[in-house]
Amino acid sequence: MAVRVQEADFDIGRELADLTAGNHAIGGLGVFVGLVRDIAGGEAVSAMSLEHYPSMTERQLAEIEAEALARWPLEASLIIHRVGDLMPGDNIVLVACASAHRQAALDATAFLIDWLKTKAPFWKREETPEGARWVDARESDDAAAARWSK
Amino acid sequence: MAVRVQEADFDIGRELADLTAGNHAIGGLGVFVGLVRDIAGGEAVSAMSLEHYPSMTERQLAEIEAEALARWPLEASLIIHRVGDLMPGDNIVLVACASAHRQAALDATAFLIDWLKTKAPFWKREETPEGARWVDARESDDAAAARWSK
Amino acid sequence: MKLMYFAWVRQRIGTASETVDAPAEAATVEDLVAWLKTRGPGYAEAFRDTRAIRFAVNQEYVEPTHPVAAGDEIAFFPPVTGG
Amino acid sequence: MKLMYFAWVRQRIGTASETVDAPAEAATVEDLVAWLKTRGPGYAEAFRDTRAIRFAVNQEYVEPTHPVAAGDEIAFFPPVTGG
Repeated sequence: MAVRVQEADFDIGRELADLTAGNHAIGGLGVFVGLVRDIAGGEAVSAMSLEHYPSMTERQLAEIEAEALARWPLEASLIIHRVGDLMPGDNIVLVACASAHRQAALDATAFLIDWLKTKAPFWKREETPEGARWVDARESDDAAAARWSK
Repeated sequence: MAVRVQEADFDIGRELADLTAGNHAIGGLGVFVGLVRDIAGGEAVSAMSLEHYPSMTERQLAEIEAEALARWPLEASLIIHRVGDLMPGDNIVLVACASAHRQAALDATAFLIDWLKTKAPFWKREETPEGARWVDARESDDAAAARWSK
Repeated sequence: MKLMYFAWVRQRIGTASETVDAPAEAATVEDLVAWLKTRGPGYAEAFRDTRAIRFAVNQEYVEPTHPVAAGDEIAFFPPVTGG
Repeated sequence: MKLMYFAWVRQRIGTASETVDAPAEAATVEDLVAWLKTRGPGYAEAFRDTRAIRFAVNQEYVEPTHPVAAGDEIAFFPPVTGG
């Protein structure tokens, strides 16, 4: 179980191999990778920068991961979130959950990314032809996260 | 959009990199990897072999993929399924769907693996201390696939 | 018609595929199964409980009442367990 | 107490963090905001619509009515947009 925030890119194949290595109880691995798009809200995006609140990020991500572990029988999980300057096509975030069963792996992955989108203190700023702008939070993200509250 | 059935292992990092390379409209990538467990139904599994019906596999996987493309706005998708002799910890299947939006990527990935489990003509045989046995189909897989019929 | 058998259906019958000239009465998948069961103990054992078997004609899933014809590729197998 | 500002809140105020001695009346997050708004036009602009702002005390999300005390780390930021 690990949470990392870093400026450097991550090697998806290496991270997933490390996550599952040697654990033959794993039957399914769910993964989500978020990438920088070159268009958002109808406008071209030439670059993105990601700011965060380090001490709170660590705490929130650890809480979110603990919640996932309490809900699903996970063998392993990983969250990596990048900060700093990114370009279209760059990786932003990696979420991975491994379990004996595929449904747990897939559901926990969806849960982690939904909560990360609404709770983890990261802020995106996009460079567009109109200038730089802070990305607005989306109501659809709140709705997605609310699915898991019951 | 690609479907492959092969004996050889696949390099997850390489496959995902190839899938998203150069397409900056992709904002989210959903992935599922199925692996061979060393225990099933309470019994130790020392090896697995996977048999399939090649001409029907190809047709079923292509139909399933076309259905996913009709339901979600995908930028790219990939299914790789291994056949032949496998050991615990080995990769069995890779499903990946890329979209502008994460929900489409995650839902399409779950859809593909659910349908693959119930429609694609593969059969698993496990080696256990009690001898070899064909894996029984699980009702939970039918239930999972039925979620998508509406 | 070409018949194909997979997994334990193949093992019980003892062959992976064969080309047969089925009698004219074998007009549907279930008729064909009834005829196959008369061909030997392996067939009888394989088709003992047809609820445990799935059928495909020309690579598409079909019901037992589906018609079959010369030239068809007809497959018999247990519920799939891939993924 | 230590105050931290992020994203456009930070930009409007013009600083990322500061340590302040708030008056005794600033007993809750919303009281603290009211006092901060008096400190200059950047603060007034940043806190013009507090519905657009989220609050954390000691790294946990809180409501505007949450108490604050000397020694707390209090953060002000727009709704998060990571992932």
